Amino acid sequence: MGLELTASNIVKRFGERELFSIEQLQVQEGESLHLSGDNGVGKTTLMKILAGLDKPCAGRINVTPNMKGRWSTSLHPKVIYLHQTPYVFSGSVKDNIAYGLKLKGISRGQIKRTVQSALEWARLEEFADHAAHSLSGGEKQRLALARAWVLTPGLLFLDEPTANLDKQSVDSVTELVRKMVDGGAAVMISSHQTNPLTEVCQRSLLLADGKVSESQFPKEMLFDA
Amino acid sequence: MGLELTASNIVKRFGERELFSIEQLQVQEGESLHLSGDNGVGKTTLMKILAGLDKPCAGRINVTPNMKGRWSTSLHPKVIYLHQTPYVFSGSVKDNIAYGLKLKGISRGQIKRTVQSALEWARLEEFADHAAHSLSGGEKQRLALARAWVLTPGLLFLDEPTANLDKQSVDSVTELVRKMVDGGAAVMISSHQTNPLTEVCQRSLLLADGKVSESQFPKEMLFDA
Amino acid sequence: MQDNLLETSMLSLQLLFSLDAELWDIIGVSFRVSITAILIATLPAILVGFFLAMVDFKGRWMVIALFNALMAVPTVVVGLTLYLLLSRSGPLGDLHLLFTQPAMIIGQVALAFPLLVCMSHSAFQSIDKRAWETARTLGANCFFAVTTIMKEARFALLAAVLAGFGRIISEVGCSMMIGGNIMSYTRNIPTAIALETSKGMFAQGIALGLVLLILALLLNFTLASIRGKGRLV
Amino acid sequence: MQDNLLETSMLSLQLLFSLDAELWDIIGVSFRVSITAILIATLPAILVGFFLAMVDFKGRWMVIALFNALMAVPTVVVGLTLYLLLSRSGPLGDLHLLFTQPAMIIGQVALAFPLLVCMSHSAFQSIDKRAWETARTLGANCFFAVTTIMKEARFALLAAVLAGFGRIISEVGCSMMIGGNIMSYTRNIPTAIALETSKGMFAQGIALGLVLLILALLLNFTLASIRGKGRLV
Amino acid sequence: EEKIIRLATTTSTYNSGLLDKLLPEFEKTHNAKVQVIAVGTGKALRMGQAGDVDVVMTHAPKSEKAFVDGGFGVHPKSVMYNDFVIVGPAEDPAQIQGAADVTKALQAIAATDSQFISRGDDSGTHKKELSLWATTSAGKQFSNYKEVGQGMGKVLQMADELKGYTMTDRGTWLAYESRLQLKLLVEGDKRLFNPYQIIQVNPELHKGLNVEGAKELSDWFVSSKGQQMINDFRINEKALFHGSANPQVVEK
Ligand SMILES: Nc1ncnc2c1ncn2[C@@H]1O[C@H](COP(=O)(O)OP(=O)(O)OP(=O)(O)O)[C@@H](O)[C@H]1O
Ligand SMILES: Nc1ncnc2c1ncn2[C@@H]1O[C@H](COP(=O)(O)OP(=O)(O)OP(=O)(O)O)[C@@H](O)[C@H]1O
Ligand SMILES: [Mg+2]
Ligand SMILES: [Mg+2]
Repeated sequence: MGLELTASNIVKRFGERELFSIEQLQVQEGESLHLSGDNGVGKTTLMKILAGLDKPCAGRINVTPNMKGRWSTSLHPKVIYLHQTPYVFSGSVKDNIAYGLKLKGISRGQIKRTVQSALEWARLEEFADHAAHSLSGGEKQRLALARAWVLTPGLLFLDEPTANLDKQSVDSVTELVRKMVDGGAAVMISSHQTNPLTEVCQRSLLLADGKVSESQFPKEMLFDA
Repeated sequence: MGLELTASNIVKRFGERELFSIEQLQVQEGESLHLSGDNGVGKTTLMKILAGLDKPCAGRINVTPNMKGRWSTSLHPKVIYLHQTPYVFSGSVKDNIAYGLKLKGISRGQIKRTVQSALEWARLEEFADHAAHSLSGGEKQRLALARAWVLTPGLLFLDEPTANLDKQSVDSVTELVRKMVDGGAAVMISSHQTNPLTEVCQRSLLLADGKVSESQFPKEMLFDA
Repeated sequence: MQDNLLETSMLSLQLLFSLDAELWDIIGVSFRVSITAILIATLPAILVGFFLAMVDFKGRWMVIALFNALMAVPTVVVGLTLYLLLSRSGPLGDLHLLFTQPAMIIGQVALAFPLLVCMSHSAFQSIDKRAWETARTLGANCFFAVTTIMKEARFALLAAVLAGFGRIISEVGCSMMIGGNIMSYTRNIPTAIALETSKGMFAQGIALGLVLLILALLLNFTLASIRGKGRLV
Repeated sequence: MQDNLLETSMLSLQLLFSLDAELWDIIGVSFRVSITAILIATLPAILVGFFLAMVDFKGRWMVIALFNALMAVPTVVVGLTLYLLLSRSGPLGDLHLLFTQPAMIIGQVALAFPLLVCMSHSAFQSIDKRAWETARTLGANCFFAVTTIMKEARFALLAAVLAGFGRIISEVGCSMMIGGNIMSYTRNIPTAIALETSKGMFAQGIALGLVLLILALLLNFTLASIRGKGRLV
Repeated sequence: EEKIIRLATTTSTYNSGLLDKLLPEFEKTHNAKVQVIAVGTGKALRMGQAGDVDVVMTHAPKSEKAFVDGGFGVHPKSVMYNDFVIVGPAEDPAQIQGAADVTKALQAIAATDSQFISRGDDSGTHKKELSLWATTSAGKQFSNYKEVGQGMGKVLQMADELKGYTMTDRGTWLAYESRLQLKLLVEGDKRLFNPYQIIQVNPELHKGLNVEGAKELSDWFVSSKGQQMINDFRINEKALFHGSANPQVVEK
């Protein structure tokens, strides 16, 4: 696999207010990063920009290898961003997990098997045919993770993925991230909490005053309950 | 102030599945409770039922004194529930905070002062006239808290209020809850994390297997990073 | 006289810029009647739409389907039914409403109602359930909560009202039937167009259509600039 | 002749239950033309609506206001304009389309279009921005993402299509003008009603209206049972 | 205060512009306001029957007779007449130009299976046309006979468009002539006579009718002033209507 993302001179403004201005940010294959920072510093905005869902006011983001298909989809097919509060499509839990797979033109049998194992991982088997809208907050979060996981992303942005998860779920997400990173994928996680997941992260980025700084965990910024 | 809530024989089912069945649950003035439990056990559903936003399949909820106005609003005016992911009304941040106050027929000047102090508390002064929709996840959470706080609730249900908050915000929410409880209000908080807020809670409830049990913190169910 | 399209358009424009008193009369009737009708119909229809979106009662889907089907009833049939009611020999004949502007207003209210109900039902359906819950828990009684939800759905509701207005300002069957197309009194733009057309005066018909289009554009531009140039939020 | 409302209703029902071949002819023309027209108009109009909801370009609000205003153009004006285009002496006269069903279809497509654009624009506006982002990040190209959003907005879109269908199945001005109301060929329910009405045969007119209402009800009941009895989600 | 008189009349009469010329004069001298409701003949009589108008003016002798015999209308007065003509394409495939006998002309149209556009709406004109077809041996059973169910002007336009024949009243024909390629082919047969009557709605059946106004209006139409104005009315320098109050028009 092996994706490499380079962002240079990224600036984001909302009206007058400059949210951040980042000179250089690199994410390499097999890396896991923890992005921290106070509410409203722009973690979500930054991750969306890196994932190609939002446009910076200035600067360039480069993902190599560039895997643009014949249909210029403009988004990199191996880069996935997960919302802070995930959006679930109408339809069943199963449909949601199969969404990305169906777009890839994978065989029905293969999709079925993949969806089944994703349901198991997310412990949502019993809800497989329920309307995804009726899931609880944490269940939706797990669904969104499973929905991204089945697509074997090379670069995964997780926006506060564990905020609403119970202990067991956090552990399985941690396990998942560890495996993905071992497999050569890169994962960036934003979180206000320190927990098993953030602890597996190799690099720790702090977004503050519009700048990103690489740092040891500034523990005092986080809970150490 | 002094509200007292008694729930007896509350049962909630979704189709075939019985979510929980609770014989007795009392919340008295000046109490703070931490409701914990795995994803999908029904914390959100239970709190909505207690707050009158959802109907149980069986059982009764009683809040004394019953302050129903002439217009039978059916919801108790002193009981407020805060969503796990808060909904912000279209309009500015200020409008959102003033929402409940305007309904009470308070004078304009008074509303303005109250909104101002709420903005300060939530550290949202600079966003006062911004569209509430454009706030970050944590800022929306703080806005929702401020919006409830200005109404001086007697019984407040907070559904994972700190999931998306940074350390400083958690501290100010903790401070807020402490003050409210001292003033005779009751607060019930659901949370998967242990943090300063959950630690101020006097009682700890665990929802598991469809039953609520009063317990010492079952620390192993929570993160203690 | 003109035969081809270009000449007709030219004549239309000519007519358009020589707005005479008679034309203003017709325009006045059109807008007075239709604006009154839409003002009367909107609130009740929106409330019905809200009720249908929020309250789950047995047979709800049938009511919704009925309103949907009512949109397919030709305006002239509504006109006919009202005619038989309002006619001297009809049950409401004593009101002497036939061939008056109030009768036209009644007809247009009836025409706008189903469309407004259906469109506002669909507008409310797409509003987050949490909006209602938040309003209620913050102390809004049902009445205030409804107004809050209406505010949240305002763009979709505005679109509904504009569609309803478009339906009644342009309809001819009902106005003709119960208005009678009486000059200076119940002749509005669509019935005037029908008259011109029946005379074979196509250019005049199209010119009147253009007048209506231009006035509707003005109205919409005004509304659009109020609602913030089409942007959401 | 019957005078009062009750007798008229009775007669309508009588007529209704003695459906004869001629009536079926008229019903056939109505539904064939209008269903074809709505099928042709829907997809392009929805795409335009989507474009207007999602892409922020200069002058967007003016385009939206224009479509809103076009809803207020009387059907007969659309008919007149097409008439002048399709007439023997008009620019498209060589196609010999005037007074044919294809011409009626063209007219009804033109009539449904603005309403469909406006209503689908408003449907898409109320869809959460995250839906689009989620679809895109999960690998959907723009085309698939649009279909996903259409699925998310399907109830509002269905309501839009039903409103559009209601508009064209019930309109008389355009069909009369470019269809010509020729028996067994271009006579549909609304033009037949107009004819009966002009003859003073009000009962027959209302009966035809009831036929249309009943058929529209059947159609809507079918759709409602497909979409799950009016429930959201 | 001026009183309102409601007059239901046929679209063709209204569209000719005759009433716009006559009524202001009446309104001035009688301090009344005449509201004209222009509809099809059947609808006009139906409105009279329901008591929604005070007076009707139509040109369908048979229906008018039924209307009066049924007790819905009183004091029918012949006001004026004009005539019907048969028009068709300049090529004239049935070779009927100049025919003096309508029956023969129609027969030729049927025999050559030429396009014939019929009002098909039960109007006075339509009824007249049907009665004329009834005088032919073959009748109207030919494939290019089209019933379109529309007003006279629209039918003329369709005939023009489809290069067909049709029968029209002279008033509408004169109003449309200049923008059509059709030619006037047959006129003058006695059976093409087109009489107009004004009939007051029976005041005994309905309350609240403006009986006096209705009487004044119908009296005025047959007065020498009214008749004079009818005879003087011109379109393109051609007379459209001829006063017929004196002598009384005999119904056939
Ligand atoms: N469309 C917008 N218009 C104006 N301001 C915006 C917009 N979107 C975001 N912002 C502002 O940008 C800032 C950063 O938002 P962002 O969601 O990136 O923060 P965050 O770091 O993810 O915060 P949190 O920890 O609370 O999720 C916030 O203050 C927010 O108000
Ligand atoms: N409308 C509904 N229809 C069917 N099932 C529902 C509905 N609403 C909730 N549920 C189910 O009820 C269960 C409890 O949901 P609830 O949101 O109360 O959980 P929770 O304890 O708050 O979980 P979390 O910690 O993830 O927020 C979930 O499994 C959910 O799927
Ligand atoms: Mg964020
Ligand atoms: Mg929950």
